[in-house]
Amino acid sequence: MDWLHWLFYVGVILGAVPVMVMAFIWLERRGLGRLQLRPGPNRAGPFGILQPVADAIKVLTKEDIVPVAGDHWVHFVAPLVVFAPAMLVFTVIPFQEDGGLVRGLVPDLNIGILYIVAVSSISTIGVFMAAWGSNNKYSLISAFRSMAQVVSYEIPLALAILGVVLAAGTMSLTGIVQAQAVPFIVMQPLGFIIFFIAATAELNRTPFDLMEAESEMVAGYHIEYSGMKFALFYLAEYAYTVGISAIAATLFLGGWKAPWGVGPQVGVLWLVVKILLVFMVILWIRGTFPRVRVDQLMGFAWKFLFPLSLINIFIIAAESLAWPGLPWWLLFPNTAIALVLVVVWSGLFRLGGGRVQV
Amino acid sequence: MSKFDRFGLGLAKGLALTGKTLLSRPNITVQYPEQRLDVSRRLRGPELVWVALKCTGCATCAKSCPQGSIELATSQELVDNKYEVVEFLVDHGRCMFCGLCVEACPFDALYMGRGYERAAYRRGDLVLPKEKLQMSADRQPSAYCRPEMEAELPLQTLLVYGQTRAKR
Amino acid sequence: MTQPLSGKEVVARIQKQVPGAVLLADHGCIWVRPVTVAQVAQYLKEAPGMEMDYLNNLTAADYLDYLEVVYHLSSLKRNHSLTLKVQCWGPEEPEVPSVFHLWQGADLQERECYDMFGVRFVDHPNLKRILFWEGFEGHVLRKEYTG
Amino acid sequence: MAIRTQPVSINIGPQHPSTHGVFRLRVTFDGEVIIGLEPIFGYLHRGKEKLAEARTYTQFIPITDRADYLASMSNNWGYCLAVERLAGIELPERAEYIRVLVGEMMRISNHLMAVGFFLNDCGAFFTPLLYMYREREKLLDLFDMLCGQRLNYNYMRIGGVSQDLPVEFLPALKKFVQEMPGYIDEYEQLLTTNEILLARSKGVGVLSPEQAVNASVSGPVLRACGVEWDIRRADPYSIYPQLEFDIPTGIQGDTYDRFYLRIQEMRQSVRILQQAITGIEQLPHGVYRAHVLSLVRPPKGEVYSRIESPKGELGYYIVSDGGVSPWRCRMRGPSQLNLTALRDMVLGWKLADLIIILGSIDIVMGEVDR
Repeated sequence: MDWLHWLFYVGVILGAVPVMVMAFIWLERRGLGRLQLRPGPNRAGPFGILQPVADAIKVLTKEDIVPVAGDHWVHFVAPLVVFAPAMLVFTVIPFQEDGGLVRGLVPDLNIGILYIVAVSSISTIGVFMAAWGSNNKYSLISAFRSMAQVVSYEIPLALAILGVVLAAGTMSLTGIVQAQAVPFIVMQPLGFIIFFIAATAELNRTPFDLMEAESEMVAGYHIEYSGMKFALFYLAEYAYTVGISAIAATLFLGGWKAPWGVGPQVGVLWLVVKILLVFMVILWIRGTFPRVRVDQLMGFAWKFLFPLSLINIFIIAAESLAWPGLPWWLLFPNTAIALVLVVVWSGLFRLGGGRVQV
Repeated sequence: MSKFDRFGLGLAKGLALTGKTLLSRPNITVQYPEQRLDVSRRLRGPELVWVALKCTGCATCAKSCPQGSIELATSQELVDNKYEVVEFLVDHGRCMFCGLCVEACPFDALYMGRGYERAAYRRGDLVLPKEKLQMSADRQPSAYCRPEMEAELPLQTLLVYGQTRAKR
Repeated sequence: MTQPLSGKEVVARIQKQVPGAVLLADHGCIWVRPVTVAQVAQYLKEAPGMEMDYLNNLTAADYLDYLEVVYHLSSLKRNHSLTLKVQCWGPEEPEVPSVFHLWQGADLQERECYDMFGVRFVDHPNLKRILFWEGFEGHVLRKEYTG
Repeated sequence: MAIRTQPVSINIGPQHPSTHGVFRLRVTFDGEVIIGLEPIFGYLHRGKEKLAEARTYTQFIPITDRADYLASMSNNWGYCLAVERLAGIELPERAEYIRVLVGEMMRISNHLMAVGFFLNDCGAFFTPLLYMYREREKLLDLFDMLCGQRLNYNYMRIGGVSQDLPVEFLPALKKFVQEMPGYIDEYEQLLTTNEILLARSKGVGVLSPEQAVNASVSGPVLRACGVEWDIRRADPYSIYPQLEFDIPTGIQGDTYDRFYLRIQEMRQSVRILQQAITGIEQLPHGVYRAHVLSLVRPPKGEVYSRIESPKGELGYYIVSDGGVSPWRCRMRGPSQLNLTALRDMVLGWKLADLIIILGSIDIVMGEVDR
């Protein structure tokens, strides 16, 4: 039965994730449209729901352009290297409680969260390959930015996850979900803020979308890509966004757990709802904020997120020593600490001065 | 040198506004081919409307044209005490629809049109002879520089009043 | 209201500083000898009571026999203005001293003037065509240029 | 062992989303730091000054529209004013009021575009821009009502304006003027206190007042440096002396000041509009155009006349030989001369700063290249 399970879930992930990604692309475009006083795509199908399909057909039939002076092999492989890890993230997401009908591919992998952190940083290599293979200066600058960004933001991201692991006492995602009698977003608000910001940066979403900053880098690393290769980048970007939303939902929002005990049988639906919620917040931020500059980006990671994530771990560790099992009333001091720290720390550090004498 | 000294208050204010917009959906977009707006009464649409009866062939319009896109020729002899306009060619591809010819016409024989879907596949198709310049059902004159016509035309759709559809 | 300076009064002051520079004066306008432009401009910019710190406009006009370079100067401090003119008779591409070192605003305008009229501004650090491409023949705003 | 590095030069433009048209910057980078910059233009050169020499004075008006195509009315105004000064034409009062009305509407419309695109350059993905487009759309509707087109108005004539205001114009404008301050508040709420925007633009691209004056910078860019210089006040034309308005100035001369100054100027323009509406309502209907022959022949002479266009000092230098067309017509485009100071502003800053500094200058290539 084991191989059947594997086959089934590989099929589900490979099928469901792109479909979900297309749905989310539609959602983002419609949502962003509404936020910007316009209807968004509304011509293809009812409410423009077939727009992603139309885009897919367009992209599939487009000519594939390869820069003559580029590195052809690297240029060819890069989209795959970016796309694969985005799919791999979904393998360890638990869809439902153990023993349920749909539970995910390997939801109880005992190093689940470590696996996610490891896998998700592979895509940066793909980004750099794409930039290198394109032989384009814009791409290269964008790839440099991307590398620096990922190296800086992995640390607060991992440290924020560490807080969750400390509280749950396990790295298995199923275990983490089960440990959330009260969702960790309430118990560790500081950890969630840090995780969310760092994840946004990892995803290259506004306000940290420096590597494909349209007004500066035009399209960044995929400036020389067209046709299906470009589509892979595009899909990977959204798949990764959905993936991170799923991780955030699992780690901090209680995953498949039904809030107030409503409909525990359909845990996977609750998971989707929570993913949607996180995704909408990311979208909302994208529709509102301007972009930070590259030195400010680094400064923000090292001067704001990094110290706060250390403090966060310290607090969680001390609390789990003092009150094993972390009783629910800790949410009051934790929220207070988070608020105070954010307010105080935001006045304490300075962001990049900017001008260099030349 | 900048600090985040307002601890995210400014960020929150912006989010509040966009969130409000997201929920209130004040859609002002017009779905163009299906929905249309009432155009301005003085619209300078991309076409000229010529009234053969009023035209005396004085060529004031041709002289006033900055682009030289009007070509006009009259008959050599008087017909009914009037020179007959033999040729009246307007190159709509060169014309920039500034309306100076309409303004200059001393006999109200030339109008700007109210149509706006006048694209053509070839440049040559935009050079219109006098037969095609005449007023017809889909070639209606606008009140540009003809204030006496203004009252007859429908009122323009104005976004200031929140209108986004043509009145039927 | 920006007051145009009386050319006659200005001339009297300039003659002391740069003798023989001014050829003609009118209301709000003086004509100077081409080679002395930079000196006169410097005087106008720095002399107390003048302080022409703002170069509004620098252009030229072709009068068939000669080219005339026109400088519209004004003072933001004192709110007065003066037009400085230079007539260039002579060779195909006449030479006029650049005022770039006095007003940075002359940078693009002198380049454009060179591009359109072929007036060579001596000492301009980057005198090349601006709106037309390198290697374009002729200077389009001259009257003899007919395309 | 030290890493061997070498500067890299990148062409930003002519096709780049943030160059506001076909404009090219040849930038030399050391890492992300700009160490050299050369603006290259001419891609949109259409030879307007030469065209003027082959057209009558009236025929040139529609061509001025196309110089600064985001502020066509101001271009019309600048040119007509120059010809009127040259020919000594007095305008009827109603025409002056109409001109002030449309001029200030144009200023609001232009600043909406400028601020919107500046924020877009900062990376605020189209949201502020589209919010501002909504108000601009209302203004364009009004312009459309007035002269039949939304972008190239060709509304002013030598000696007045081409047509009188339609009856439905003033009520609509009043409604707009009433609502506009609320919308400006909304823009301020959206982004003027946003920490990211402040971090991005405060202290970036500082231009000192001395430098700005020396580089012939004008308009909002000059005022943002703290120089209180507005031609509407300093060298008044039309009925501006009778109107009350403040000249907002910046403090530091940085990118943020330039951005915020435009928002403040919009408020002042609304104020002027209110006064002008009250003024024009008291005037009798009727003469909106002085009696001028259709073929204007100004006497032999020359004039340099300037107005405060939304982008700065828009000057027209016209030489007349007494004929029907100008002997020489020079447009002093503020966009072009404001670019003079670009190099000083961006050296030492990063690529992202270059984009927003360029955005804060508010250039229109139609006017830069003419």
